[in-house]
Amino acid sequence: MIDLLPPNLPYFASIALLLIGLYAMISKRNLIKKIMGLNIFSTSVLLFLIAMGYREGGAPPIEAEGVTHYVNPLPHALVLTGIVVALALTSFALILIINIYKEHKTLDSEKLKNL
Amino acid sequence: MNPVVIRTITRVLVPFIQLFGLYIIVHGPVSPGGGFQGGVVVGSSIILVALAYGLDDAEAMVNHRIRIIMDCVGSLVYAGIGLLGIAAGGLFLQYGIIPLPFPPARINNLMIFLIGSAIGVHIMALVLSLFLHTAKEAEVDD
Amino acid sequence: MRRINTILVLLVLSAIGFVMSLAVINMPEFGDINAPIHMHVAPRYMQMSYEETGVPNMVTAILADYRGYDTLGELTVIFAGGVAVLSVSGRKRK
Amino acid sequence: MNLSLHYPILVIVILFAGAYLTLLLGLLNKKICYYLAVLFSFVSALFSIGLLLLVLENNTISYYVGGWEPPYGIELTVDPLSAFMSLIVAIIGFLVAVFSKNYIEHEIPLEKHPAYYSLLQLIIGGMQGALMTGDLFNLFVMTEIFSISGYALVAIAQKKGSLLASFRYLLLASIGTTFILFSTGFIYMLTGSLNMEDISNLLPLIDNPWVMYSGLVLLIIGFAIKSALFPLHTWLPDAHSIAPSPVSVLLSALVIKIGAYSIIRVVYTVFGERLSGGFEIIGVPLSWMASMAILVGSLYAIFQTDIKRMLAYSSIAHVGYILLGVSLASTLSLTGGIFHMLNHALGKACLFFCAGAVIYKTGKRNISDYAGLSSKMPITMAAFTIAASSLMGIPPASGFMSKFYLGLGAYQENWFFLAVILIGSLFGGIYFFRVLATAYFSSEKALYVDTKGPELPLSMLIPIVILAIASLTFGILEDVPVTLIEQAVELLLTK
Repeated sequence: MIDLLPPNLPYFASIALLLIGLYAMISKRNLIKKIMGLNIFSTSVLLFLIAMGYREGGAPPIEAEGVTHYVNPLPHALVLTGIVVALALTSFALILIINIYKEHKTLDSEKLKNL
Repeated sequence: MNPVVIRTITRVLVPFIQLFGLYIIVHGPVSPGGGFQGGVVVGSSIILVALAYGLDDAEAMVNHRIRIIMDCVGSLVYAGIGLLGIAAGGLFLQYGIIPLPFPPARINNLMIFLIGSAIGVHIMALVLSLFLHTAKEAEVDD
Repeated sequence: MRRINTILVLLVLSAIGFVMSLAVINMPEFGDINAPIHMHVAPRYMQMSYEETGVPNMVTAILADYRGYDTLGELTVIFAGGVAVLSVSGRKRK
Repeated sequence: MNLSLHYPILVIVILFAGAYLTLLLGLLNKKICYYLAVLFSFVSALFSIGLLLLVLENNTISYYVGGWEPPYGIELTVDPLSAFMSLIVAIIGFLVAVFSKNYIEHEIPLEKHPAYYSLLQLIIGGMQGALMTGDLFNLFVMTEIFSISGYALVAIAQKKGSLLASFRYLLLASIGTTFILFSTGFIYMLTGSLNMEDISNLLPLIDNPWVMYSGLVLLIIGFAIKSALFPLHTWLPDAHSIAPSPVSVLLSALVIKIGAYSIIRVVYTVFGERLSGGFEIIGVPLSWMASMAILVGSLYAIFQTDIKRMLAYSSIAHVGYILLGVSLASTLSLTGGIFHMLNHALGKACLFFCAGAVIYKTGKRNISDYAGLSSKMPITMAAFTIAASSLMGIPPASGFMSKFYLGLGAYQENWFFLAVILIGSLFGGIYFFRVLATAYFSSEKALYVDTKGPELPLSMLIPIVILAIASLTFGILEDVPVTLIEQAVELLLTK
């Protein structure tokens, strides 16, 4: 069954996530949904990077007796950085949204545009 | 709803969560984990307190001043260890050259451990700051 | 107007999706042991990191030693995020 | 211990450490933060000057952070271009820190001063880091540092609309950074390396055009969002005009330049060898977008009533000039483009400082309120005139020289681009002349200006005067920067 799927499925999944996130960011009117879109969007990169580092049958990248075949550790380090960046962005965006709501009493981007 | 159940469970759980977080920080060099992950776990234990007991109790446990001090000291320790490399005559963030009575790989190991702890301290304060400020911002709404 | 906007958005998205799918199809296969990504820099981390850094966890070795400067930057990013939250919160109460 | 070896890293780390210290000591005393920010940005600027002197001798300096040789560790590469840009960033960053004192006391409540000055150092440090790095992933991290600080600085004054402007900036710019990370992944997947030098050596051996070109295009889109190139500029006018004036200076004079610089880095240094001969794939679309940016930005600027908004639209046009020079890829046009980065940075910084000074003094920001201002604030308006003439391209000021180089380069390529530059300059003349005419020749008197005391506090006057003098000096002694830029361009084009 699994052989029927295209070989680069994880990459395709990350592209699908990217498009979903981008769609939510552009066309959703609620600012919170836009931020959810941003989160999906940045997660897609993380999925892509982590999938890139996988090697068929590789062990976790922690030195162990008698193991020489590990997965690539570098993307893991990059993904950690990516997660932290997304955390910083999201928290700042959320507090902005709270303050925007207090100021304008709405989160609808169409209504906010007319201010 | 009666919060007694939640509060009792929280009181029991918090030390264990913190212990687990510290374990993750300390075991960063040998097992999955490290400063970032452990710091987030420790920070989230206080977030649990904030959820169960209210923001003021969490604020009383780790107040704004302490959080900022932890933040800045964590970052400064990292940058300082980097600058130690320069002071010892090497390059920035070069650990092996720092004059300690160990073999270089051992010094590296020690410094990586120190850096992990610094990151842990920094992140636990920061995650808490992010949560508490955002939550307080949403609460003052009248 | 809204309809036109939606169509435009879908067009742009499908263009991005199309180009990226073409790129993905041409990528080395998922899990390929001999992909260039595993051949050039990574073997050093896999083989030498324990000797060179004294740390068995390669991800930690990369994060804190080989690419320690990135981690300093990462720390600074989240520090900036924290200061950013500080700078916007606690606005004048009425 | 030879400190000169460590200049590249010290320029950056001093500012980061300064940012941490500022927040920490801000707990004790909020007044001290200003002096800390000035001190650290000054020390960093000193190191930056030293770095430029070193680069003039040695051409290119590499610094292996942590002692790991390049493909394994992170390398800082300082070539003449990055040293030149780093000096611009350091000097203008320092002047912004100096300028902030009175203006920020005026606009931001005291309890936020530590955060403001901390963010100020972070944004300058992030830009310095992005300029010096020789590693693709590190470029992403540094870009993220200065972007997040930028979003926060736009929102910090919490005036009407600033939160929304910051949010829009955040939303669009984070699409840009995610694209940058994605394409870093693409390139890493192809080559297995993150070091720019190493990638540029490996890329010609790789035969996988789809992945490579989509990576390149995503990278350019990402940095084009950062530098507000024409169709992606929508965040800029709000963010740059609503931010406090010192922040507008940082964003308008420096941050968008870093985007343009990164495009140069990516196209010429990373992909230079692979693209040699086939540069048109990227250059042609980029040059048309840049031309549109010049025309649209200048046209919009004419119809603005708010001075800072007008300056913001003018920035869109000037990014167009810079990227037009970059995309034409000849020695002349590239020299013009890079020289224009200097001139636009000096000129736009001076203009935003002047606009900020007028806001500080009178609270007015409409162009019509400038009537009769020349007699009340003579030094400010004189500096405004010099900076504006530099951006218009009127001879004694430095902007003329860079537009001259750009025009020559454009004429070699296609008469159309020359026409675009001339029309853009004409529009530039119109919108700046409108302000100058109101300020100098209007019969109304600016009665609302308080004429008691000096025109401006010294901390505001000195940066304005320095920038105006610099604009004039580089117009007369254009040899000094041009020799350096030609050295940089030669290094970029020989790839």
